[in-house]
Amino acid sequence: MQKIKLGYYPGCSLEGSSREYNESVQAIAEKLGIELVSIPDWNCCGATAAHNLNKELSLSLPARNLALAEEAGLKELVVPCAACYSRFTTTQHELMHDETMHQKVNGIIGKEYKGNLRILNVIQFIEEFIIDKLDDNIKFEFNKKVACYYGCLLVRPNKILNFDRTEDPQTMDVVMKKLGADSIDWAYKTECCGAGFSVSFTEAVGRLSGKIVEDADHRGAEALIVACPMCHSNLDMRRPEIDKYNGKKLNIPVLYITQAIGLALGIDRNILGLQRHFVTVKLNDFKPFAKKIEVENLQITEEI
Amino acid sequence: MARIGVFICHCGENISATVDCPKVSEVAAKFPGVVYSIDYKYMCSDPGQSMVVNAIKEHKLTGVVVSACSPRMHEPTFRRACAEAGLNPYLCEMANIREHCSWVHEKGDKTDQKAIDVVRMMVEKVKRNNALMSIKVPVTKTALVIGGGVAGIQAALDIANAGHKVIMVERDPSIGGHMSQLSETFPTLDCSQCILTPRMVEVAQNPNIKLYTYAEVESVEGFVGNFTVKIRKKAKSVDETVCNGCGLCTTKCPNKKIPNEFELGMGKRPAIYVPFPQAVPNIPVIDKINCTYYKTGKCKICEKVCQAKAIRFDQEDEIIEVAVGAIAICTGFDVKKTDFFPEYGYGKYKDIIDGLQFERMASASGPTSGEMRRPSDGQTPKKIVFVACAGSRDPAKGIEYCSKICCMYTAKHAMLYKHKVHDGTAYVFYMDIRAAGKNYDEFTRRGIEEDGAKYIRGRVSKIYERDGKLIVVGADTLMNAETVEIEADMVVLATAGVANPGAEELAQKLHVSYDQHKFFSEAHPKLKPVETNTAGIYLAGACQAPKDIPESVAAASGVAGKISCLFANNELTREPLIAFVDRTAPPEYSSCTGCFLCQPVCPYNAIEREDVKDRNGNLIKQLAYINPGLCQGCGTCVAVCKSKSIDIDGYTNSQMYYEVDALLNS
Amino acid sequence: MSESHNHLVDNSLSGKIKKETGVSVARCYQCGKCSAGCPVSVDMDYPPSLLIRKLQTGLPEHEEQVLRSKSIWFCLSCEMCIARCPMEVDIPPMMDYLRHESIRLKKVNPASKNIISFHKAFLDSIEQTGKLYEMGLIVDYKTRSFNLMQDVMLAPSMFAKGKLSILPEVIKNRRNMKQIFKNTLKNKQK
Amino acid sequence: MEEIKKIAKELLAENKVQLIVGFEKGSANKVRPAFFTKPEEIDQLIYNEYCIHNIALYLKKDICQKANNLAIIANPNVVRSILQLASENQIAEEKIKIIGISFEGKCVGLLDFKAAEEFSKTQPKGIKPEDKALIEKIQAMPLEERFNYWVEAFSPCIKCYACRASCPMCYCGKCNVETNNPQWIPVAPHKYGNLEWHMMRAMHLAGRCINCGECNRSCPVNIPLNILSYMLSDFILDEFDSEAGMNAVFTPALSVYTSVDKENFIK
Repeated sequence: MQKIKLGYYPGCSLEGSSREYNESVQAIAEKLGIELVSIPDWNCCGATAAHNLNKELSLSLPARNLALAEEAGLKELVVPCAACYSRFTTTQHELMHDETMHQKVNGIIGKEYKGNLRILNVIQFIEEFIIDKLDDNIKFEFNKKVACYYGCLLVRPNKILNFDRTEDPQTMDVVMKKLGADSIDWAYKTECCGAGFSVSFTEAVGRLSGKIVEDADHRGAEALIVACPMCHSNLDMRRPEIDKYNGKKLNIPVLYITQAIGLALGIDRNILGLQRHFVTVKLNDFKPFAKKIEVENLQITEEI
Repeated sequence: MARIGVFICHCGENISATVDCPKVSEVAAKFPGVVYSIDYKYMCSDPGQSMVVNAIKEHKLTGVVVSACSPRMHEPTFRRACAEAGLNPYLCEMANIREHCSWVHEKGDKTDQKAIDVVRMMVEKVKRNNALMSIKVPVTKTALVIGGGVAGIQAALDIANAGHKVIMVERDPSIGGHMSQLSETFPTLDCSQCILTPRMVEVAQNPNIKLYTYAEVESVEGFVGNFTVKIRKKAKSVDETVCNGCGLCTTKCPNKKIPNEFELGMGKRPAIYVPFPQAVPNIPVIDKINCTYYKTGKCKICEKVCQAKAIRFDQEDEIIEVAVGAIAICTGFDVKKTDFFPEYGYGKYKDIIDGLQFERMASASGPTSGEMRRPSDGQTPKKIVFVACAGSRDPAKGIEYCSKICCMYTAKHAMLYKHKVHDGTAYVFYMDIRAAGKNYDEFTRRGIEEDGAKYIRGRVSKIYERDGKLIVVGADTLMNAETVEIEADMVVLATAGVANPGAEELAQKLHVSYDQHKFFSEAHPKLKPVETNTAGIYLAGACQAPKDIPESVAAASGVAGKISCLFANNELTREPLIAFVDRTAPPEYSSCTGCFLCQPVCPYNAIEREDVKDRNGNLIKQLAYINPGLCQGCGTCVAVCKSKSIDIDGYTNSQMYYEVDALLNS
Repeated sequence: MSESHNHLVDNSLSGKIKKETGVSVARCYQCGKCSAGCPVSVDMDYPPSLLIRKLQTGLPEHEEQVLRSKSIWFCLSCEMCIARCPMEVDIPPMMDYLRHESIRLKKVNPASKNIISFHKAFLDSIEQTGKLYEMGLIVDYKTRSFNLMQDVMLAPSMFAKGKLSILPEVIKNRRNMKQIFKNTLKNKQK
Repeated sequence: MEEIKKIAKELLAENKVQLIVGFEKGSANKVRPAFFTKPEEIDQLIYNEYCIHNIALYLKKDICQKANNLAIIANPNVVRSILQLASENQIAEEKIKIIGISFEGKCVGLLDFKAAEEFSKTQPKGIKPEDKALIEKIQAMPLEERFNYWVEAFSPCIKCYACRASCPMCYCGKCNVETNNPQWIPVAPHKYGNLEWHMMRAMHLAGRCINCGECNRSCPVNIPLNILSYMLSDFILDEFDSEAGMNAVFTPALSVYTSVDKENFIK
């Protein structure tokens, strides 16, 4: 198998509180013969804090990374963290549409970003490089009822990201169905979990994430599937606040989509970092994978 | 030698506030060939026109340039004045220094210079104008009405009652249109069918009206007074002359599970069907796509049970050619379906319906016999939410205009619901209540005050389904924009009124213009509200923009009046500004090479092939010939002719050249 | 609306918003769809549509209320409002601008200090190390916000699960990072 | 070669045609167009790699017009010209017999229009690799530069009208450029007047040109006119899926409109 080489930006969370996300992305990439090359000497994207306080800072921090990636000769950049992905894509959009700002930011970072990078979120990465290899590599069928949770930053703002349908996205569901899961239709697919307030305003996080966990649980989902470290830490770590808001204890686990793929590929649970979760992931009894699962490819562009 | 008179109009201050009219007049007086030049406050006024008349006589003018407004406005006025003075009216030209100059520029030397240039160009043009004679054409005193909804019905009846023949073409198996689907009508709450069906019957019985249902306009050729229309009469598979409308076939048809279009998919119908009980004509059609016989070659039960022996499986579409003098477009509108709003579930929730579906549900002849029953499980909805502006006034996902009729019908729906479900609650999410019209505001107030509809000012952000309920999330902007969540049993979206799906195609067949929303465009929004830009073709009803019944009917009567005026004359006078192919002496006969590449380009099919023969009848050459009765003078053939063999009276090659020359050499 | 009105001078806050971000609050016709969909409108003193309404009047007291509001700090930039706004009034960039103005004019709502403390602690961490040092962030945030007891239960178990490291990760080119902050954030604050 | 002669001789001998248009030996190593009316003359008929000229040109000349019927030695360029002329009502099928020859010089026998259409489709386009390179170079230019390129390219034109004279599609009895009342296009060769002439010619040929390259060959100052025509043909093929010289019944893209025409050029 020819090895595919892709640029990779893990981001801060994936090196700290969400390291299992990084572990699972790396694990499935390795299993399927993809090499992820980190941007040399990358820095934090600035997240919510930067754009809340200063516009130029919020563009310069991602721009430095983009410029470094370009310097390193990378063409595609996989950005698993939805928040980083959003900041990167927004920065690219702003710089490419505002020449004055582009020049200014180039000056600030002391580098020149030309805009030749293709930025991929984890689902785009899966769609483009993983999904075709699944049929030949799946060992277990992920025969669970799951609720795919997209959150805000993967799908909005649609004009810039241009990814999937804003209100009823389907790409994660398609991937999960391919693994053999039954992905449910539910109400909180794209509602915000309160990410920006994960530390500073935990009551709001309890309420917002609480509604999400409750609706998924209420509709019989056995796992929540996410593709964003913010979503994951809110839905997983903030369970005390969530349970307090709902007035009951809910045990539905939260898995990264890469972990779900990893499980289906038969990768060890600990390599995928499942032991790091606060809500114990009890899912096991998977059926051996028998036959290819045909999933209807949905038209996922917003038709307006 | 040319003797041109130039008349500069101030148009009150419209021109003179920006353009120095006396100066323009002074300069124009020195143009070669100009013998008289004057400026005046209102050239179009009586004294102004007299100035033109007198100058023609006094200075023996051979051409006139009136430098004023757009020719669309006053060209006829001044051409008439010229004719009165004995000058051929086509020796008069307008130089537009209002729309093309004073209205679009600031005051200044450059603007004055532009006005002078515009006048100079027209002087050079008019020097090369030819005296032309207007063309007389006969009028066919038959009108074509396209669309058998309430507007079409009204127009047809009015024209027929004026003593003229009418041909009505309706796409569906029955006339009646959307109005026949409605339950009650605002603001009087009288039954829609009760007021419409007598008029439908009148159409069928009027000897002046020839009705083609299940038919569509295939093509239109010709011009005002003389259109030739091809109508495709789709095969009904039933002989209309024999069928007595007993309806036995429809009850015996074994294939009864086809979604009923008339009920907007909420009811079912057989493969051979009459769309609704009061249909006109009361003759069934076979839906070939769903009919078992057409699919498998077996069944023919309808044929067996038909006493009148009217079933014709081998019937084919028929093309009928008719000659008409005027056309009324009354093709109506459509409503957006519920599936375009992502945040309202892309149409995946069964209990979210649109306004027209609610009409059927409320109608005594509808799929629930007028009872409120939600589509998913047939339960009576105890809590119902109406969402106004669903797609209207929504540039992001819908259309930017106001659909106008939804405020009223939503108020009506809330009332009808309360009249049928006394213990139910009706919520209406709205942005503004637009109820301007006689007794309209009173009507919506009645809904709120007497029938207790709960109006919430705000737009719904999201609707999702949970445990069999529809959770409607909105905000009340009159209450600190607080979030309002309602657990509803059913939701009715007052979806936007949009153009009929076939409107664009029809507009292109008829050569009439339409707007960006595919609604037909009137010739002038105020002064020509029922005319199109194509002479002899008129508009009525909601094909122009969303309209309610009174407005549609009023417009239809307006169209009927216009057409009756047209038919009051035996002949029409047409402008002689038409194209012609040049002719030269033998052996050339013409510079036309006979390539006929002009033929497909003519939108009016006015170009024919003419044989040039010698005395023995041998063909020498084939040339293009432009039928003066059909040519509209658009000039497309002139542009496409490589050998420049076609010219157009009033805009000849030479006139255009010297206009440009005058501008470049000023 | 059109260019012909470009010569109009608008010194109101909404005028500045339009100039700086291109967002026209005049397009809003107060349907309230943003407020209805906003996940934090209940936490706000003025839900988004009401905030825009205050900008629409252009009255000084209303503009003052906006800059001193909690709303601008509660906005999560989740972009739900713009995803559903029928008039495509792009609220999130407007909120960013209002936050910057609120800081610049020293009008930050006291109740929002936690949120700002967090943001500042976050950026400090980046300025120092180039990356987010979560442990340091929590400590820094707690000292800034005086919420010393918050999440004390969480940190040890995070640590146990390998989710928290004691020492910061540091990028190599720290001078570059300082430079970026000097040219942007620090530049503005002075 | 022998096969061509055989067919030609038969046609004349059996009185099936009055005239055959082909080539004969010219001075030195050159070839020249020739018109044969008697079977015995056919011995003079030649066809070799130098016979590249588009002799379809003569079909609109008096000598051919006066003949009741004729045959022509037709390489693919000539075949395409005939089809295009036929689509423009300039020649009738019953009047002409086509002796088809492929670009490699292989005789394919007599072709009726239907066979000619098939033949035309199987033959390669007459565009050379060096021309392709020039096209790519021009297409890569920004609009202004491209305009300047053409202004410069046309500037050496001396208005000899050899391009027009050699073009089988330029059959108008009286060319626009010779109309002097009013005279839209100046006679004297100068930079912009030249541009006007060549733009007009290009527009008149757009969608009709069969890309034989005769204009370029005949140009004494080597203006790459074939490139201009080819770029237009290529564009029309892309945008309208329409190609000249492929069908005997055909309407060039610029002479038709449909409701699905793109209007993206309206800005």
